[in-house]
Amino acid sequence: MDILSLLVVIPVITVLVLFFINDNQMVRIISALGIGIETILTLFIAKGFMAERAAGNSSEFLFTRDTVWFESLNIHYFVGIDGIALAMLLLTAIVLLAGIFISWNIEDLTKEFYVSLIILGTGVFGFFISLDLFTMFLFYEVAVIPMYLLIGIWGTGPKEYAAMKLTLMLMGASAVLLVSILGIYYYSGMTFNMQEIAQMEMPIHAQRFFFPLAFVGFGVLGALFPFHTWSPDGHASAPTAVSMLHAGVLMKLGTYGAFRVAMYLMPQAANEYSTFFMGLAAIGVIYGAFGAIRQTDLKYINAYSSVSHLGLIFFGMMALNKTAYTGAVLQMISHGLMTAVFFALIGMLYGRTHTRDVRKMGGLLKILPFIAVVYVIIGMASLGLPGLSGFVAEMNIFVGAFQNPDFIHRVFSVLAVSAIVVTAVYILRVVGMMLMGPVKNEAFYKLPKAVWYERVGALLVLLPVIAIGLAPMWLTTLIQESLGHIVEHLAAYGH
Amino acid sequence: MNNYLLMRDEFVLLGIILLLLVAEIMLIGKNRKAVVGIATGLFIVHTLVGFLPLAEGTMFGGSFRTNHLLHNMKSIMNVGVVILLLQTWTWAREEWSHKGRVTEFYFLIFSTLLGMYYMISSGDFLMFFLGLELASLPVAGLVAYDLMKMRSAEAGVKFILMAGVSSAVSLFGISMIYGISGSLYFSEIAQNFHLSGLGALGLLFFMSGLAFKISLVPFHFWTPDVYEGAPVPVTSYLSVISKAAAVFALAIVLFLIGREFVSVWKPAIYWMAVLTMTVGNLFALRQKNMKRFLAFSSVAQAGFILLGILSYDQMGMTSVVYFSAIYIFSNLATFGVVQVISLKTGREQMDDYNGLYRTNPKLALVMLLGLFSLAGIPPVAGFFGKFFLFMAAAAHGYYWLVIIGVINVTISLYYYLLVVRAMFLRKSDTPIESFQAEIPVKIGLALAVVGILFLGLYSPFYDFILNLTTNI
Amino acid sequence: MGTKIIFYIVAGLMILFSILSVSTTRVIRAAVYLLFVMMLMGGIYFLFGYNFLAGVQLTVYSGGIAVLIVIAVLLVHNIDHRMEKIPLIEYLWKGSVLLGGSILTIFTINQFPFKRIAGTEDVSVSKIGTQLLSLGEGGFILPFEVISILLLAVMVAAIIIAKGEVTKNEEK
Amino acid sequence: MIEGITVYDVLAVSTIIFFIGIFGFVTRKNLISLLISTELMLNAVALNFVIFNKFLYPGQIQGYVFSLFLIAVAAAEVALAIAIIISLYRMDNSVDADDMDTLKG
Amino acid sequence: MGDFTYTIWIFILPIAAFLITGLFGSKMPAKVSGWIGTASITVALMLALRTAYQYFIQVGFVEGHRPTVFAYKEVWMNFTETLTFDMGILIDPISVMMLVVVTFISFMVHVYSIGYMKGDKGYYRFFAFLSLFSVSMLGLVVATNIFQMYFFWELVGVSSYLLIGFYYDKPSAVAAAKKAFIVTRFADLGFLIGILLLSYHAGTFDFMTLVSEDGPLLAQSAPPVFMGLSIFGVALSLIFIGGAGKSAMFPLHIWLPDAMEGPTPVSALIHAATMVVAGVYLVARLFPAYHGVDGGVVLNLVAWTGAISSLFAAIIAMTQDDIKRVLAFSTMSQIGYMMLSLGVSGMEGHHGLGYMASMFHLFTHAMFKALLFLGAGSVIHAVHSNLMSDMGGLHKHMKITSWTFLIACLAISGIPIFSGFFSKDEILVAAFEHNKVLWAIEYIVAGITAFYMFRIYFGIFWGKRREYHHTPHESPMVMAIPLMILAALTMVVGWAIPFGNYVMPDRMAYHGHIEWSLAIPSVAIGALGIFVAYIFYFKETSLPEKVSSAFGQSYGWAKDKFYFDEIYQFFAHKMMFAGVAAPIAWFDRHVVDGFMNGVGWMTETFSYLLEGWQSGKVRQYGFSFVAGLLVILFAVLYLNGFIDFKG
Repeated sequence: MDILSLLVVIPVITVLVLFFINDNQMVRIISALGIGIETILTLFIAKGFMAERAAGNSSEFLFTRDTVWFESLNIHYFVGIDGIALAMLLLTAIVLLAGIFISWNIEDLTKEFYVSLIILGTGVFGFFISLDLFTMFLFYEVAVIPMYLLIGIWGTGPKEYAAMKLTLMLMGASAVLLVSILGIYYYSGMTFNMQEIAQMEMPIHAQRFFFPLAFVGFGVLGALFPFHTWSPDGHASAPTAVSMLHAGVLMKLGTYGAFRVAMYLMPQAANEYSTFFMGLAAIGVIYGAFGAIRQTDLKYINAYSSVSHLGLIFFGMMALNKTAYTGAVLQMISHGLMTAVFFALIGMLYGRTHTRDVRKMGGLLKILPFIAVVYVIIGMASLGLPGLSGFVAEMNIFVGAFQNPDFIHRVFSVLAVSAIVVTAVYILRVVGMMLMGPVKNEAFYKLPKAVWYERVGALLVLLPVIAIGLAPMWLTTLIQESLGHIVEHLAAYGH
Repeated sequence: MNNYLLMRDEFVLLGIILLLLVAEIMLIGKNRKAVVGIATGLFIVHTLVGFLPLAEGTMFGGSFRTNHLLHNMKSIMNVGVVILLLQTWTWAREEWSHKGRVTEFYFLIFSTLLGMYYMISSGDFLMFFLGLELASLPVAGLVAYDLMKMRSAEAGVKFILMAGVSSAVSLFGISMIYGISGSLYFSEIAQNFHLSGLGALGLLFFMSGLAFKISLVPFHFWTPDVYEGAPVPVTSYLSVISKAAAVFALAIVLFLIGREFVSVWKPAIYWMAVLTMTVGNLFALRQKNMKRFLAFSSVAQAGFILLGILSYDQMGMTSVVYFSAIYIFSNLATFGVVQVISLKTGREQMDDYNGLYRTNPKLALVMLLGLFSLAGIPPVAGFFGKFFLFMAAAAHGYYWLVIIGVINVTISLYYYLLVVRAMFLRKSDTPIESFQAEIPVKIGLALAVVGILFLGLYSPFYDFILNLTTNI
Repeated sequence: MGTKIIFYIVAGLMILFSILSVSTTRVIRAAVYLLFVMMLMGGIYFLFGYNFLAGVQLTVYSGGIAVLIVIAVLLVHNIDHRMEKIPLIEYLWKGSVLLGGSILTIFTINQFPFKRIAGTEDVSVSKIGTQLLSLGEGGFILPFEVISILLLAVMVAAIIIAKGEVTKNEEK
Repeated sequence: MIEGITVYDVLAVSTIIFFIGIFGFVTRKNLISLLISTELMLNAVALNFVIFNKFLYPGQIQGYVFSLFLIAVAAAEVALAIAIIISLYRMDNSVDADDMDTLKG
Repeated sequence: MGDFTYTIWIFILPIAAFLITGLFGSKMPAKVSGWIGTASITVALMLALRTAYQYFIQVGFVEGHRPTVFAYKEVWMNFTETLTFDMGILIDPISVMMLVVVTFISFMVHVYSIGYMKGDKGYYRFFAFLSLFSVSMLGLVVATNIFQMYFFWELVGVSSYLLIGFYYDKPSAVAAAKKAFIVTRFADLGFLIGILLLSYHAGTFDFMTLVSEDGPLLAQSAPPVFMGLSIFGVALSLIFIGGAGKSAMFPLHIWLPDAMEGPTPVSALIHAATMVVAGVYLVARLFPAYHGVDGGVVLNLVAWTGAISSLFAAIIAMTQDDIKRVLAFSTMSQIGYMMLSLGVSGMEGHHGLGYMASMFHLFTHAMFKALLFLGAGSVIHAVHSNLMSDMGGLHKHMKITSWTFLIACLAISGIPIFSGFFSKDEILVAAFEHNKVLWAIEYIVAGITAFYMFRIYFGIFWGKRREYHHTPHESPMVMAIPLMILAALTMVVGWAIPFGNYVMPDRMAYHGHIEWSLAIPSVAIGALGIFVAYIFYFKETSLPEKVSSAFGQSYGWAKDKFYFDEIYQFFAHKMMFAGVAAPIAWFDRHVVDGFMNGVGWMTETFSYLLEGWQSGKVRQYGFSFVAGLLVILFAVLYLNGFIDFKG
C-alpha cells in the first residue's frame, strides 16, 4: 500500500467503522479521528514531498504508483502528486476536518451525515491523487453524488429542488466530460495515463472537438458562467459543512480538472479557445460580483461571490502563462479556504439567528465578536486585501493576464480587474448591514457565543488564509515547480 | 458424433423440470410449501454445476452449439435466477402455495429458462424460433398468474398478443432469410447471405422479434403495461433474465449472420438506441408506480446495451455481456426490494416509499445501491458497465451517440433520484412499517448487493468475460 | 395451365376471405372466414404436392385452431354480436401505411433474384419422418424435443389460468 | 413447382395476406379478432416457408418442416391466448380490446 | 553608507503592538493596551529620528547626491523570474522624511488618544487599529517596489475603513467607512491597472529601476496608444488616479468629508497628516518618471487636478458648519497645493523647486493640520458637538487649545514665521514660474484659506457666547501636551529646516530663498482673508447671512458641496445598483437559471406530451410496432441504395 492510496483507504475504513456504530457522539469522535489522521497523513505527505524536492527529485509527479486495473482497456490505478495536487490535498484535509467540527451539532441521522460527508471527502482525495483519467473520473462522480443526500436530507429551504438541480447539472457535466475523456483516450493511443497523454500529441481536430467538452464539463462544477446556476441554489440549501466542502473543495475539482485534463492534455486547443473562454471567465467574474450586490441571503451572496472568484480562476488559466497559472492555483486554495470559512460562519449565524437575511441582522459585531471578526477578516481576504491569501492569488492572476498585449485580452483583463471594486461593494455592504450598525432585533442580545468546535473549525481554515497571505513564497514555489512542466508543454504551441 | 455432455445445462434443467412434475404429483393433498425449497435448492445445485467448465462444440448437425461464451451466458442467467428465486421465496410460500399454484410457477420459470438456453445455443433458425417461443409463451401464463387480478390478466393478454405479432413478423423475416440463403443453419446462411434489399428486410423483420423481447423502441409498448400488471417476481424475471437472454441472442445472431449487413443493421440499431434511451427515459420521468417506473427504466437501459452491440467487435461483445451481468444484479436488487415491500404491504407506488430509510434502512440502502448502479454512479458496478459500453461505442467513433447516451444517463439519474428522494429525503405519515424479511430473501438481496459492489471494482471479472469473447 | 388458374382462384379467394375476416363486424364470421383462408391454404399445399403438410394444415389449423377460436367466440359473445367500428380516418391512415408497407415489401422481394437450386422435388412423407428423427445434419430431433416441452409448458400455463383460483377451502 | 407461376407471385400473395393480418390487428377492437389476425399472419409466413422450399430448394425439407413446427407453435399460442382471454372475460365480462387499458401512460 | 537594518524595528514594534492589543486586548485592562501602543510607537519614533539623523547628517551626500539605501530588499513573491514582488525598506530623502512625519504624528495622536478615547468601550480596538495603520503607512512610505506600495496602500485603506467605522453602531459611521473604502478602492483600480500595465511593458516593479535614467520608462520611447500618451503615460495616469483617490482629489474627494465620522485623533492622523498625502507621496516617488515620460504631459494632469481640487475644496470649506468638515475640505485644498506643486516641478536645480515645495508643504501641513484636528478634537471633547453653530466664545475656557489653534490657523494662512508660509510661498513661486493661471488660482485659494480658517477660529473661540450645559474646560494634559508640541514645531520648522538641502528631485542640495516679490502679495491676501473673517465672525453680526444671501443660489451649491455626493449617489444607486446589479440579478434568476430550469421543464413537458402514445391499447401498440419497423426498413433500404427514387 503506497502512501497516497492511504488517503483513500483511511476514509473508507472510517466509513466502514461508522456503519457499526450507533452512538451519535461516538460517530462524531470517530469521524473526527479518521479525518484527523487523514489530515496528519496529508501533512506528512507534504513534508515528504518537500523533502524529495529538496533532495533534487525533479520528476513531474512524486509518490507515483501504477497498478494495472483493467488490463485490456489499459485502465490503470495510477496515482501520484505534484505540487498543485499536494496543495489541493492540504486544502481538502483542512476543510474536511473543519467541516467535521462545524457539523458537531447535527442530531438527525448523524451517522448518515458523517458517512456521506466522508464519502464525499474520499472522492475528492481520490480525484486529486489520480493520474489516470478513468480513476479520476470515477472519484469525481463519487465526490458529487453524496451531495444529493447531504443537501436533500440535512439542508434547508427548497432543499429537494436545490439538491436535484445541483446533482443533475453536475452529473450532466460529468456526462459531457465522459465523452471528452473517451475522446482523449482514443486519440492518444488508447491510454488514460495523463502523463503519457501529455507526451503525445493529439490531432488538432480532436483537440478542437474535445477541449470544449472537457473544459465545460469541469467548468460546470467550477461554476463557469453561464453554467453556475446550480451553485446559488445548492449552496443556499446545503447544510454548513456541505457548503464549506462544496464551495471550498468540490468546486476546485472543476477548476483543477479543467486545468489538469482540458488544458494540460490539449494545449493546442487551449490556445485556440483561450480568448473565448477568457471572455466567458471575465464576464463571470464581473457578473458574479454584480450578482452578489443585490442579494439579501448570505449564502446567495457567497455563492455569487464564488462564481466571481472561480471565474477568476478560469480567467487565470486562460491567460496561458506561468504567473497566471500560479495565481489560478493559489486562487483555488485561497478561495477554498475563504469560502469555507464564510460558509462556516454563515452556518453559525444561521444556527443562532435562524435567518440568513442580512436585512434582518445588524450590530452582530457587538454580540458575536468572534464570528463577526472572523467574518470581517475573511471578507477582507475575499476582496483581495494584502496580507491575506486572496491578494496573493489575484495579483498573480492579474499580472499574468497583463502579460499579453492583445487588445481583446486587455479588455477582458480590465473587466476582470474591475471586479475588485464590485467585490468591495458587496462585501462591505454585508459587513455594514449585518455586523455593524445598531442591533435590529432585541432577541439577538441573548445569542450564545461561538463554542469550542466552531472556533476550532473556523480557525483551522482561517489560519492558512493568513499564512498564505503573509508568506506566499513557499506555496508559490511549490506550485511553480509543478507548473514548469505544464508551461513548457504549452509553450511548445506558440504561447 | 454427438457429445451429449455438451447439453449438460439443458439436460440438468430439463431434469429439474421433470422432477418438479414428479414432486407435484407426489405432494398432492399435502402442503406444497416444500416445493419452494426443493425447486430453489435444485436450481442452486444446477447453477453450481453450471460453473463447471464445459467443452465447446456443436450437436445435431449444428442445430445446437455451445462454447465458453454461451455457457457462461447461461451461468450468468442462472445466477440471476438463483437470486430471483431466493427473493421470491416468501412470495412463493405465502402467496402461491396457498393458491395451489406453486409448482407450476417453478415449472414455467424453468421452462422459459430452458427456452432461453436453446435460444442462445441454437445453431439454426428453427431452434432459435422454438427457443424464443418457449421463452415467451409460458411467460404469458406467468404474467397472468394473479388470476383474481384484472391487471394481471390484462397484462397477460397484451403480452401474448404482442408476442404473437412479433413472432409473426420475426418469422416473416426468417422466411426471407431462408428464401435467400436456402438454409436455416446459421453457419450455412453466413456463407450465402449477401447484402441485398430482401436480405435487409429479412434481417430487420427478424430483429424486430428480438427487439420486442429486449423492448427496444418502437417495439417496447407492451413492456410497462405487462410489467405493471404482472406479479412482481414475474416482472423481475421478465426485466432481468428474459431481457438479458434476448440481448445475448441478438448479439450472437448478429455476429453469426450479420457480418455483411453491417450497413443495414447498424443504422437501425443506432436509431433504435437513440429512441430507446430517450423514450424510455422520458416516459420513466413521470411514473408513479414503481414497477412501471422500473419498466421504463429497463427500456432505457436496453438502449444503452445497444451501444455495445453497435460496436460489433470483441470489446463491444464483452461490454454487452459485462453490462448485462451487472444489469441483472442491479435490477434484481431494486426489484427485490419492490417485491419484498409489495408482498408485505401491497404497496407499489413511489409515494409509498416516502421515509423508507427511517423505517427499513437496509432495504432502502439496497434499493439505493441498485438505483445507483442502474444510474451508473461509481463506485458501484453500473458505472463500469456503462463506461465500458460508452468506451466500446466511442472506439468506433460514435461520439454523438455517446453524447446522446450520456445526456440520457443524466435524465435517468433524475428519476432514479426521485426514488432516492422518496426513500431518504421525504417523510411520510404512513410509512412502510419496519419488518424483517425471511433469510432466503435476505440472502437474495445480499447476493445482488455483493454483485453490485464488487463486479465493477473487481477487474478479473471483466477479463474473464473478455477471454470468453476472443473467438467471436 | 390448369393448376395455374386454380392457383390464381385459390389465391384470390384467400385474399378475399382474409380481407373479409379482418373487416367484418361479426366476430363469428371473422372466425369462419379465417377457417376458409386456412382451408384454402391447405389447398395450395395440395397444389404444391405437399400433401402431408396440407393434411396437418387442415387438421391442426382448420380443425383445431379455427374451431378453438369459434368456440371461444361463442363463449364470450352472442352469435350475432357486432363489434363497434373504429373511426374511418383511423382505417384509412393505418391502411395506407400498411399498404405502403406491403408495396415496399413486395417491391423488395421482386428486386431479389431468387435462384432455383436444381434437385429432386421429392419430399416424401417417409423422408420427412426419417429426417425428423435424425440426430445428424438436417435432422430435427432436437426441435422435436423442444416443441414437446413447449407444448407441455403452454399446456400447464393454460391449465392454471383456466382452472382458476384455488381457494383454501377447496384445497382442504 | 407449378408451371407459369413464379415464386414472386406466391410471395406477393403471402405478403398481402400477411399485411392484411397486420391490418386486422391494428384496426380491430375485439381480442379474438386480434388473435384471428395474428393467425392470418402466421399462415402467411408458413406459406412463405413452403413456397421457398417448393420453388427454390426442392431438394431439402427445412422450410417444409419449419412450417410444421410453426403450425404447432401457433396452435399452442392460440390455446394459451384463448385461455387468458377467457379468464379475462370471466372477470371483466368483456373482450373489447379498448376496455383493456387500465395499464397505460 | 551606514547600517540601516535596525529600521526593521520601526515596523516590528507596531506589528507586535497590533497583535497583542488586537488578540488579547479584550482580556487586559483598557489602559494597558493604550500604553502598549504608545510605547511601541514611541520607540518607533526614536528609531525614525535616528534614521533621519543618520541618513541626512551622517551619510549626507555621496558624490553630490543623497544616496538611495536599501535596508532590506527581499523577494516576497515572484511573478516570473524577472518580475518580482519585493518587500523591503528603501531609505531615501522622502521616505526618511515620511518616516519621521508618520511616526511623529502617530506618536502625537497616540498620546492624545490616551486622553481622548478614555472610557470608550473600544479602547483596545482603537489602539490596535492605530498600530495597524501605523505599520501600513510606514510600509507604504518605505516601499522599494511599486507593488509593495500597493500592498500597504490597500492596508492603509482598510485601516482607514476600520477607524472611520470605529463607532460601528452609528449607521452614518458605517456608511462613511464604506464610502471611503469603496471610493478609494475605485481609484485603486486605476492604480492597479497602471501597475499591471507597467508589469508587462516595463517589466519591473522596482521603483529605482522605474525612475532611473536608463530604466525602461525613461530610456525607451514608446509609441502613443491613447490620446497622445504612450503606454507608460497611460500607466502613470492610471497610477495617478490611485493617488488622487487616496489624496481625495477632485472628483474622487467625496469620501473625505464623510470620513470625519471617525474619532477625531484618527482624522488628525489619517485624514489630515499621513494617509491622504499618500497620493502626493506616490507621485513624488515616481516623479522622475512622471517628469520624463511623454515629456511630462501627465504632470499637467497632476497640476490641474491639484489646482481644481484646492479651489473647489476651499470654496466649499467657506460654507460648512461642521468644523471637522471644514478641516477636511481644507486638507483637500492643501493637498491640492501639493499636487499642483509637483505638477509644475522640473527636475534639476531651481526647476525642482516645486517638488521640494510640495514635500515641504506636506511636512509642514502634517504638523499644523494635525494640530488643527487635535485642537478641534479638544473642542469637540469639551462641547460634545462638531457644529460651529453650537460653539462660540471658548477662548476663555480653553486657553491652550485656543492659542495652539490660532498658531495653526496662522500657519495655514501663510503668515510669515509660521511654517505654512515657507512652504506655501515656494509653491506659489513654482506655480508662478510655470503657469500664471495656476498661480492665480492658488493665489486666490490662499486668501480663501485664510478666510475660512479664521472663520472657524473666530467662530469657535470668539464670536457669540453660548450657553453650555456643562462649562467647557480645558482638556487634560495628556491631550494638551501634544497640542503644544505641535504648535511649537509649527512655529519652528519653517525657518529652522533648510528643506531644499534635504529633499530635491535631483537629490542635490538646493539653497532656496524667499521670493519676496511673490511672498508679499500672498501674505497680503492671507491677511485680507483674516481681516474679512475678523469682521464677519469676531463678533456676532448679521454680515455673514447677508453676504451668503447675496451669493444666492451659488452659496447653496457650495454648502451642498456642489451636489457631488448626490451625483455619486445617483451613479452608485441608480446606475450600478438599479441599472446593472438588479438587472444582472434578474437576468441570472430568470434567464440563465430559467434556461436551466427550462431544460428540465421542457423534458418533463415533453414527457407528458408523449403520455398518450402509451395508450394501453394493443392495436395501437401493434401499429406502432409495424409502422416503426416499416420506417426503419424504408430508411435502411434507402440508405443502402436499394430504393432509388431517381429511377
